[in-house]
Amino acid sequence: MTKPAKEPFEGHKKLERNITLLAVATFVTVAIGGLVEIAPLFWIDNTIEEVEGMRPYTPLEQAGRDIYVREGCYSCHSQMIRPFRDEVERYGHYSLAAESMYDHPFQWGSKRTGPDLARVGGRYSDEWHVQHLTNPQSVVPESVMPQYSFLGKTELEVPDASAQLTALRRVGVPYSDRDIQLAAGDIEIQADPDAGGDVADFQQRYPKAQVRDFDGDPSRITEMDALVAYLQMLGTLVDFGSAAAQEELAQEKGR
Amino acid sequence: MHNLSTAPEPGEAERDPQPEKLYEARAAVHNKRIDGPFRRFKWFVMLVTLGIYYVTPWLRWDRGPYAPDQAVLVDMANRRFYMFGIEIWPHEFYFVAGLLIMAGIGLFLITSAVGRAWCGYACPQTVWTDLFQHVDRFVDGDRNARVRLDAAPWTWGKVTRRAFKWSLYAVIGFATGGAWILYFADAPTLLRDFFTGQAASIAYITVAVLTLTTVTLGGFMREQVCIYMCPWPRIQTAMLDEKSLMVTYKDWRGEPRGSVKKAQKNPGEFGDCIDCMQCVAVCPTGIDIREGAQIGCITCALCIDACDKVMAEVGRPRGLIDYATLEDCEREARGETPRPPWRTLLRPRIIAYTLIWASIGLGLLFALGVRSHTDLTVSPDRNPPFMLMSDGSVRNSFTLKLRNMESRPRDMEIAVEGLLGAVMWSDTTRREDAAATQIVNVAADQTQTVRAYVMAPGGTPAQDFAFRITSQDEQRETDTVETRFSAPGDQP
Amino acid sequence: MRAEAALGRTGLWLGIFLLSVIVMATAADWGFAAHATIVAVVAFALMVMSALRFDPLGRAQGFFRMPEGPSLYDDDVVRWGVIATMFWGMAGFLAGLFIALQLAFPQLNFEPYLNFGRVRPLHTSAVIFAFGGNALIATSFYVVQRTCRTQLAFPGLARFVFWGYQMFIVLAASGYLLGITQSKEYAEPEWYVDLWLTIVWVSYAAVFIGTLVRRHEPHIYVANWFYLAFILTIAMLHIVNNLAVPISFLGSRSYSAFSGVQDALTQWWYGHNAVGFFLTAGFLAMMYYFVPKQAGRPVYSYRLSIIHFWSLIFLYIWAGPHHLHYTALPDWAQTLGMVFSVMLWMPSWGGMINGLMTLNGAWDKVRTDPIIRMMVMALAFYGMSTFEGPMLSIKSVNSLSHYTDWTIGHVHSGALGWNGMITFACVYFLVPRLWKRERMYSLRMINWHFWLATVGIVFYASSMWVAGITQGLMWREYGPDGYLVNSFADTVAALHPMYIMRASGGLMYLGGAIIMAYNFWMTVAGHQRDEAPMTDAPYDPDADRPIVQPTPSTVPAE
Amino acid sequence: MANRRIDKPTGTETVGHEWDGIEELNTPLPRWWLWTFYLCIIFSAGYVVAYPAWPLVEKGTEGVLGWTSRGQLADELGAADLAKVSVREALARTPIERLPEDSALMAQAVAGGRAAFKVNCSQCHGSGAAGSQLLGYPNLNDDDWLWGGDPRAIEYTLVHGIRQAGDDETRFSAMPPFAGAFEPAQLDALITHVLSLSGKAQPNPAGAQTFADNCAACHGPQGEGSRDVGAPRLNDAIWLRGSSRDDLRAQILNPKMGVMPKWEGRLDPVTIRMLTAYVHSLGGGEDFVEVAADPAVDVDAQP
Repeated sequence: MTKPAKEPFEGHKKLERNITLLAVATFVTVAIGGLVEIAPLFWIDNTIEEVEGMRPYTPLEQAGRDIYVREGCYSCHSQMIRPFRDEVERYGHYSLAAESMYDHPFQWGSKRTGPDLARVGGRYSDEWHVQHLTNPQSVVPESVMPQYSFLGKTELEVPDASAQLTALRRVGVPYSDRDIQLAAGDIEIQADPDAGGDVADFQQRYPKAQVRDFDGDPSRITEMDALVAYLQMLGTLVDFGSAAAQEELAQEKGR
Repeated sequence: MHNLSTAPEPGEAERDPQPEKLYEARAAVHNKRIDGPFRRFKWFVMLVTLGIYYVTPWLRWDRGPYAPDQAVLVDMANRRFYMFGIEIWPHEFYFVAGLLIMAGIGLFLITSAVGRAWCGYACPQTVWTDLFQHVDRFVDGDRNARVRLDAAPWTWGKVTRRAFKWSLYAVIGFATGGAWILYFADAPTLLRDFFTGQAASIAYITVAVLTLTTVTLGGFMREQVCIYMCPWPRIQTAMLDEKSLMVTYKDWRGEPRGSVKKAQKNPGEFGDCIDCMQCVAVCPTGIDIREGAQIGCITCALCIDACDKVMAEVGRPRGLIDYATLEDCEREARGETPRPPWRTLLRPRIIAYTLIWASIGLGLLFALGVRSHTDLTVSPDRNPPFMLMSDGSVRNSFTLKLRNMESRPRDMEIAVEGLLGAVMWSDTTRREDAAATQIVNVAADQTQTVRAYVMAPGGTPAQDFAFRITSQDEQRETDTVETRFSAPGDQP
Repeated sequence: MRAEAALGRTGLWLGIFLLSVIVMATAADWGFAAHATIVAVVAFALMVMSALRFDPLGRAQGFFRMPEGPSLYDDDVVRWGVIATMFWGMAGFLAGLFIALQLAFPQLNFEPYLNFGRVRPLHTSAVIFAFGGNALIATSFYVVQRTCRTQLAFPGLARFVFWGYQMFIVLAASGYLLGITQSKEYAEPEWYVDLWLTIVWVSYAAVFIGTLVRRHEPHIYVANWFYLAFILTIAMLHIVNNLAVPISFLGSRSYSAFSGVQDALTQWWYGHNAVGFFLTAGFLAMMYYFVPKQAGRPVYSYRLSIIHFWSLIFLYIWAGPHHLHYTALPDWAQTLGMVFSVMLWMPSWGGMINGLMTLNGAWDKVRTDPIIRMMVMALAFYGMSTFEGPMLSIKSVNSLSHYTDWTIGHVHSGALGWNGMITFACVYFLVPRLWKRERMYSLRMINWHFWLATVGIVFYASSMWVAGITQGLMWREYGPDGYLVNSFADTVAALHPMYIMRASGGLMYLGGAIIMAYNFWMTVAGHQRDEAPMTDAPYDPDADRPIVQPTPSTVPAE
Repeated sequence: MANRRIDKPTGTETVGHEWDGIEELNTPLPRWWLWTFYLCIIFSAGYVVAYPAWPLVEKGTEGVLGWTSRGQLADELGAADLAKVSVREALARTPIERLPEDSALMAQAVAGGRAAFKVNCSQCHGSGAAGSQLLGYPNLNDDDWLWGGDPRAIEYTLVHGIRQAGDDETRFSAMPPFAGAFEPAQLDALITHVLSLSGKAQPNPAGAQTFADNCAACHGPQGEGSRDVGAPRLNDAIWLRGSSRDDLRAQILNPKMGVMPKWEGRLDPVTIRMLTAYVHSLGGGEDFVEVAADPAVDVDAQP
């Protein structure tokens, strides 16, 4: 950086006298780290594991996800099970990058004031979720979670389900034209399968989608329906039953 | 500050300012031996603190057959913290928070009362640095010999001397790290295991790391830690005010400086300071106190000892360098008498800190005194919240955790309260024996998990009720936990 | 002439008003409509005022007793910035106290608008962007003029930057309560608010760089390097992290351009460097001007400034992945995040050393000058949290600390101790100078503020540190049978006492800020409290070297 | 620079610039600072060689230690499993009906069974083992058992499954469909009678007659059911497939019959034993009593 003959840092004075140089040098310096770390995530294939079962969210699940985002659930709940024995035994198989590949934005969270939710799907009954969201302390007395009883009283409003899926397709979620076209109807089908929609077609487009009235009030589709549908889906899409897959994950190097 | 830590000779300030080197090396501090009341106090504090540190793990405390008998023990494996008669469980960690806050406020209190006394006497960095400086003196001789040796070329004699000195450093470092790990396991056992190579690897790693850091920080970095790295000097400095006691050079009395001879020739022209540099020579951080307040001054008061000695020799009153508050100095400089020390100590700020500190302490003591050694937590099953039985009655399942914090096994009675007609059984009793109460034995110093099934007659509505546990001994300690009984049609 | 200008302005506001009414009517969701309403109301009010030639700014300046007439520097915006800093600071602290109490007493959640999940981003944004951001904008405008011996370039744009930034804050904050968020921490505002901020920020960069170009000092002062790095980097981070596709241009909701793992790393690349460049580089810039000014001493080491500036800005950017240790982010990225955080330790401390050692020769002032005292405390906390940070980034430590309150404690020792304290010190330095008062109304009250804040931080940091470790240990506690001991609810219950202690620490911190607000108000009103004197660095007009009138003979600014 | 000067209190030279009264000293870098910085860099350099660190084209570098976070977890879980070997051996030795006597071992078995249940069984029975009335998966928490609720019966069901083709010992029964067998009024009466068995309707002689003729053989004259043939009990409060008249009608006319996989061969015997212990512990488990002293014989006697 310096030649012994010269005063140390004499060369730096050039930068100090030239705002353009200083600004360009600063910008280049701060740009490097991000480029090296973030850009490869887009080209290295093993960043996102190859697993079976991931599919885009159904319009109802996505609507529930939007409510999850709106209420700031990520402030207290992570959706990221770390590969530790205690977490795996408490919450289930550790999370894979593939499991959030359709998450715009991601919801990994940064704080666990409440438990991790990455695999909460199917753990509790719908009734439990409804009661818990309505009044958390009534089922978990120690809980410090706010009450969300208004969800059950608020009709689910999705102004334009097709536009929602279109926007998601623009950022890379592989919805088909048919998915987009049928989006509004799909919400009805999933939350109220007895109303006469083509459930089989829906479930063929969205495998493993759970189809039922979630909030215990079949007469209307509420935000509670959407949120519970989302929660009950979380972590259920990828099948970790096959032991071979797990071993493969454990042995993969260079990721 | 860098040049303040060099030993300044007269005329040093005019040294050639050619900063051609990239970095500034640490200038060694060779502090001179001194004796006096403050030095003796420092010896005393050093003995007490080191004594506490090395002896504590060896103290024993009988807790009966089910608990360790080490008086102070941090038992990581079983997550218990023992301190004489007190035993802290993980769920009582808030005691630690309380102690931390007390430590924080305590330092505020000490700082506003007696300045940076912590830095000067009790801080481990100070104590160990002092110890290492004694080693220097023991091996290499006093200040002048050490300065000479430092400057001398690397002869075999110097190499041997250095090797000897550094191995003493290493021994001290090792003893420091070695004593540390004794707090985390039974000391005699661990010591034996350690030297027979049977201790856990973490023990060896800890000792290695602590040996290394002790030698680096105490043997080589010394005052640099205080000046550059440690946050406490800054925080404490920020806490001082004009009423804080600090080591102060009374410049109105000392200036202008002049040797005894000069003063004899020109009476009345010179102050009391004879510029003998003894205050600088004895300073463990190598500063010149006469330059006024500075972050390098840890207020160990050795310069007071040195100056008082010189003043006695030349027949001038002591206290040219002395503990004083800024306010008193101003008063003294104006020719008024300083206020008595108790007035400095009994000021509102100190009283306020003492009150806060003491009330947190009393609160903790109170909490310790009244805490029950029996504790119950209840978590109802969430899935399913209730269960319809074949005869139409409703069952709820709960996971109870019964904590027995006594170091002996105890029977506890679990009772269901406030649920009409309900009976319970558990995973260790038979359903046929269902009753309103059950007895469970909880091992000494353990938490027992019990699955409790509570069954109420059909048609019982959802409602709140409580579990109560009662220890089946003369204490009859109880704990009650409110919870909820779910039933069909439950709407919160 | 003036009438024409007034007419033109009225027309402009009318246009904006009509546009927002149209948006309001056609909005896809009611949140977007609510925001259009806010814009419409503001535009309508301004339109009426322009039409009536009612000068609200002039009135307000009168209300705050701002000095009239031309002054050496263009300080109008700085004054407004100081007021905004204090206002948003109080709002942010209050929100923080509120959510701290919510965690101790969940009954304090009032659904839906005042639930924790909605107020928490309000708190973080209010303290970081509203309190910190206004402090940065105000001080940067103050510092750059003086260290360049010139007035602000583009004064009109500078005013737009300030008021536009306030508009951004209002839209962002009201959005959170209405549930308009893209859920990326510290980047919650939705796409249209982000676009607005981009415009404001580019204008900010233009004013700042423009002023540097106009400078009459040959060299650019180190504080300005840090401000420059902060402005440029935040622009880069903001734009990349907020890339999103809205569902509709008439609706509030958008979807992030990235997903999953890429989105996570982009977010924490942003999130960590919001700390690195907003809360560190920017505030170091404040430190580099105000500490030497208040101490009346030269900066400790020019060489250290150079090394620590370049190493800090180069290394900081890499540290983002340490927020994603042991997640689904590839291991290689986590490793990079960790080692660069460890290497960041010394560059961070370079700033602390440079600040503290600047006091060499002035340490006696710490005893008597409450402003210096605050600065020293700020630097001490800066040092502690920049040591704790690299430590928490070490993977084995992080495996225990992550997701727990330890992180919260760490953030707050930095935020309350470093950012808060240094900002308070700057405000106390600025107010008498900006309002041309001899000193603050009361220096003793600054002392009170200092003590309340310090004790508050002690309560906060110790309780959160213990809470974090308790939580981390309880989560991974195994019984002798080899199975987990605690249910999650057990760990929540164990934290209750700590949450109460934390809230009481927050209350003290807020109490200190209230004292500051009172002190500010009395100073502005022109009062001086009769009290035992304390030292302060008095305003020295000689140090303010006059602005050189632009003549070709002076050193050209490059 | 012309205006360099020596700063008096520190004796250091200034750089020579001044901004608004602020000068800079030209103090050299503190050596410990620089060295600590170097040490951090050296540590980092070593660390990135040892661990996966740099992104390349196809994947990242692997690091010479070959460490991965997921591999580490696999090792840890392996070690934890190893620690449970003695428990597994003890479980393999202990006959299931003697398990409840050893409460420590039982607790271990229940804990292990809970984990296995979440992975293997919760898909149908739900993670809380509450089943589903809509889909006809039995609730395992209650005290109503189709095939028996003592440990041996539960283990038998787990080993052989229900209605598993290819296993001769599987539990098997079939209810004939009655579509077309009854007049609507007759069917209504029958439904009323069935409901009356558990007090949900008034008794009705016509229905009782139809029941006695068609149903009592398997379900018993009082609807008490039969575990031998897996015929559900009809006179209690628990309904596998719903208790509404429509539910009953559907089940009579066109009965749905559930299947359960046989776990023998998919799970090792110890895991099956742990699952048995867990299901038994859910609250409805029955004690092993002499009546079912030889369940194998009972099972063999099934049609």
